[in-house]
Amino acid sequence: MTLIDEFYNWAMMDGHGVYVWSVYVISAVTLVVLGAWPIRAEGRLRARVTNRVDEDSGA
Amino acid sequence: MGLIKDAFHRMGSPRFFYHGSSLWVRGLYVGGGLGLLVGSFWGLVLAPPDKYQGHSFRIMYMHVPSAHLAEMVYFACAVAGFVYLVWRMKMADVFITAAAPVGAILTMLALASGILWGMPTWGTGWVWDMRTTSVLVLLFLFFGLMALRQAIPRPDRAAYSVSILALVGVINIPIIKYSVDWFATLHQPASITLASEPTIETSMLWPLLLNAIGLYVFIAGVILAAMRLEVLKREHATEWVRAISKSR
Amino acid sequence: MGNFGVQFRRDLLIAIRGRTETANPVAFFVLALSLFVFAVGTDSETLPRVAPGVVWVVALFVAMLSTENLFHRDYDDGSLELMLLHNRPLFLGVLGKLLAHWCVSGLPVAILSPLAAVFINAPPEIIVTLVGTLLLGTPVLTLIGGIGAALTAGLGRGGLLLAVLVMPLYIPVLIFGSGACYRILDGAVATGPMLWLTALLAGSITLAPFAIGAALKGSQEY
Amino acid sequence: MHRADVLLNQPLIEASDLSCTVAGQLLFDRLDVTVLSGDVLELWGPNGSGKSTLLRCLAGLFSVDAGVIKRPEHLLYLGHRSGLNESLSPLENLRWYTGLREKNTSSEALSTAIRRVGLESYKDAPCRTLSAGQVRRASLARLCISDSPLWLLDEPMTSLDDDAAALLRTLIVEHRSMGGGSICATHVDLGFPETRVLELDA
Repeated sequence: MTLIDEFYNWAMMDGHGVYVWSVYVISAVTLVVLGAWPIRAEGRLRARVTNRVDEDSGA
Repeated sequence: MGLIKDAFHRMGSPRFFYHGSSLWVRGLYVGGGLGLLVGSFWGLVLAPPDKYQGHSFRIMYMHVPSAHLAEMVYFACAVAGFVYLVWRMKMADVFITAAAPVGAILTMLALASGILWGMPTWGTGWVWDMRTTSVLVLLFLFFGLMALRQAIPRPDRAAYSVSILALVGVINIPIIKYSVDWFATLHQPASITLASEPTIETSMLWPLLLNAIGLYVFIAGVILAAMRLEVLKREHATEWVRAISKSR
Repeated sequence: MGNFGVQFRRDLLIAIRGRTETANPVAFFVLALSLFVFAVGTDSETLPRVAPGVVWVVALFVAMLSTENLFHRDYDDGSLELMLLHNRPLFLGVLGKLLAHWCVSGLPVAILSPLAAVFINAPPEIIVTLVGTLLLGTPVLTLIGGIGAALTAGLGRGGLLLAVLVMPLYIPVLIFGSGACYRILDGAVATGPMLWLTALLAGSITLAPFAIGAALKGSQEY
Repeated sequence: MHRADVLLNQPLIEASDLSCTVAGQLLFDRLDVTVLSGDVLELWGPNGSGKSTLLRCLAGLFSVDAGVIKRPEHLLYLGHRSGLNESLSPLENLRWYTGLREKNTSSEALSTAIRRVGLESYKDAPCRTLSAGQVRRASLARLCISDSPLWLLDEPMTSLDDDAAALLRTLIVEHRSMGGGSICATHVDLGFPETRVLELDA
C-alpha cells in the first residue's frame, strides 16, 4: 500500500470523509472570515477618519 | 467598594475600552486559533472512529462547541441587555451590536454541521428533534435582534428596545426548548433517538474540550474586535478618535 | 374607574367605530382556511387529519396580522404619548388596550372555530378541545404580539419585522394548542398540553404588559 | 383650584446639567432649566436646535445622556401631534384623557371645555372630519381642563387662527395667575410680560 493509498483511505474515512471534511472546511473558512472581517473593517474606518482629519487640517 | 465601582465605570467608557482591548484581541486570536488547530487535528487524526457512527462522529468536535457557544452568545446578549436597562451602559449596547451577527454566524455553522452530521448517520439531513430545532429558533432570535436594530432610524437610540427584545428572547428560550422537546417525543419515530448523546470515551473527550475552549477564546476575540469596530463607528466624530488618526 | 377600564372602553369604542376594519381578521380567518382546502383537496382523508393544525396556524396568522396596527395608529396621532404620560400604572392601561384588541381578534376566532372546523370537515370530536385551546391560546398570542407591536410602534408599517420578531415566540403556543387537539384525535386525553397553555397564559399575562410598557417607552426614543 | 407647591414656592421642575446628543449631533450640553410657579419660559432657536427634544426630555418621553430632572407628579405635554384618535370625537377623546387622570370630571365640565375652544357644533364629529386648525383647538381643550401645575407646550401657536391664539394666551395667563408654570417652544413672540427666554443655538 503506497503512501498515497494510505492517505487516500485515511482521507475517505470509509465513505464519511466527504461530510467530515466539508464540515471542517466550512468551519475553517467561516472562522477565518469571522476573524479577519472586524480587523480589516477597522483598518478601513481608521483610514477614512485619517483622510477626513487630513482634509480638515489641510483645508 | 469604590475601586470596583470605579473600574466598572471606567470599563464602561468606550475610550478606555478601545485603548485597552487591542492587546486582548491579538492574544485571544492566537490562543483560540491554537486551541482549535490542535483540537481539530486531534479529533480528525488521532481520535479513534466511533463504534457505531464511524468517522462521521468527528463532526461532533465542531458541531457541539459551535451550537453550545451560539447559545452562550445569546445569553451574553441578554445579560448585556439587562446591564443596559439597569445602568444605561453604552458598552453593553456595543456588545449586543457586535455579538449578534457573530452569534448568528455561529448558529448557521452549527446548523450546517448538524445537517452534514445527520446525513451519513441517520440518513436524513434534518431531524425535527429538540436540539436542532432550538438551534434554528436561536437563529431567528438573532435575526430578530439584528432586524430590529436595522429598522430603527437612529442607531444610538435603538439600545433600549434591543435590550428589551434580548431579554424577552432569553426568557422564551427554555419554554421553546421544552415545547419542541414535547413535540419531538410526540412525533418522534422510535428509531432515531438523538436525545441520548453517543457515549463519549475519555479519549474522545479531550479533542472536544480543546475545540470548545479554543472556539470560546477565538470567538471572544472576534467579538472584542467587532466591538472595537463598533466603538469607532459610533465615536468617529469625537476628539479622541481624531487624535488617534493624527498620531498614526 | 381605573385606567384599565378607561383604556379598555376607549379602544373597544375605536374598534366598534371602525367596524369594517375590525372585521378584517375574521374575514381573513375564513379566507385562509379555504385556501388550505383548495391546496389539500377535500376527497382525501388527509384534510380531517390536518384540519386542527390548519385552524391553529391560521388563528396564529390572524393574531399576528391584527397586532400589527395595535400601537401604530396611537403612535401616529400622538395619543401614545398621552398614554405613556398619564397611564398610572402603565401596565394596567396596556392590559386594557390588549383586552379590547383581543375581543375583536382572538375571541371571534375562538367563537368561530367550531364553524371553521365543520367548514374544513375536521373530525367533530376535537371541536370542544379546539375552542378550549383557542380561548386559552389567542390571548397569549395577543400578549406576545403586543411586545412586538410595541417594539415596532414607531417604525412605520413596513412589512415583516413584526413577524420575524414575534413568530419564534409563538411556537410553544402553536405546539401545545394543536398538540392538544391531536391528542384527542388519537384518543388520548389532552390535559397535559391544556395545562401548559394555561401556564403560558398565566405567565404572559403577568410579564408581557411590563415588557410592552417598557417597549412603548423605548419606541418614543427613536 | 389651588396648588400645594404654590404655597411652598418649590420649583415646578428642576433640571440640572442636561446634555443630549442625537445621531451624533450634540443638541444641548450642561443645560439647567428651572421653572417656578408663575413663570413662563420661552424656548427660542432655529429648527433642529433641539427645542422639541428638550421638551420631550423634560416631559420624560425622551432620555437624556446626562443630567438630572426633578419632575412634578403630573404635567401637561402638548406636542406636535394632536393626541386625538381620528375615529373618536373631540368629546370622547377628552373623556378618555381625563379618565386616565382618574379625575371623575363631570360631562358638563367636558362640554364647557369643548365649547370654550369653539368646537361646540363638532362635539360628536369624528376627529378625522375636522380641519387642522380645529384639531389643534380640540387638543387645546386639554389645557382648559388641566390642573397640572406645569405645562410643556411645543409650538402651540402653529395653525391657530387669531381668536384661537387669543384663547391660548388667556389660558396661559389664567394658568399663570393660579401659580402654574409653563415652558413654550415657539417661533413667534407670545407677547407675555416678563417671560424668561432660553436660546438654543443650532
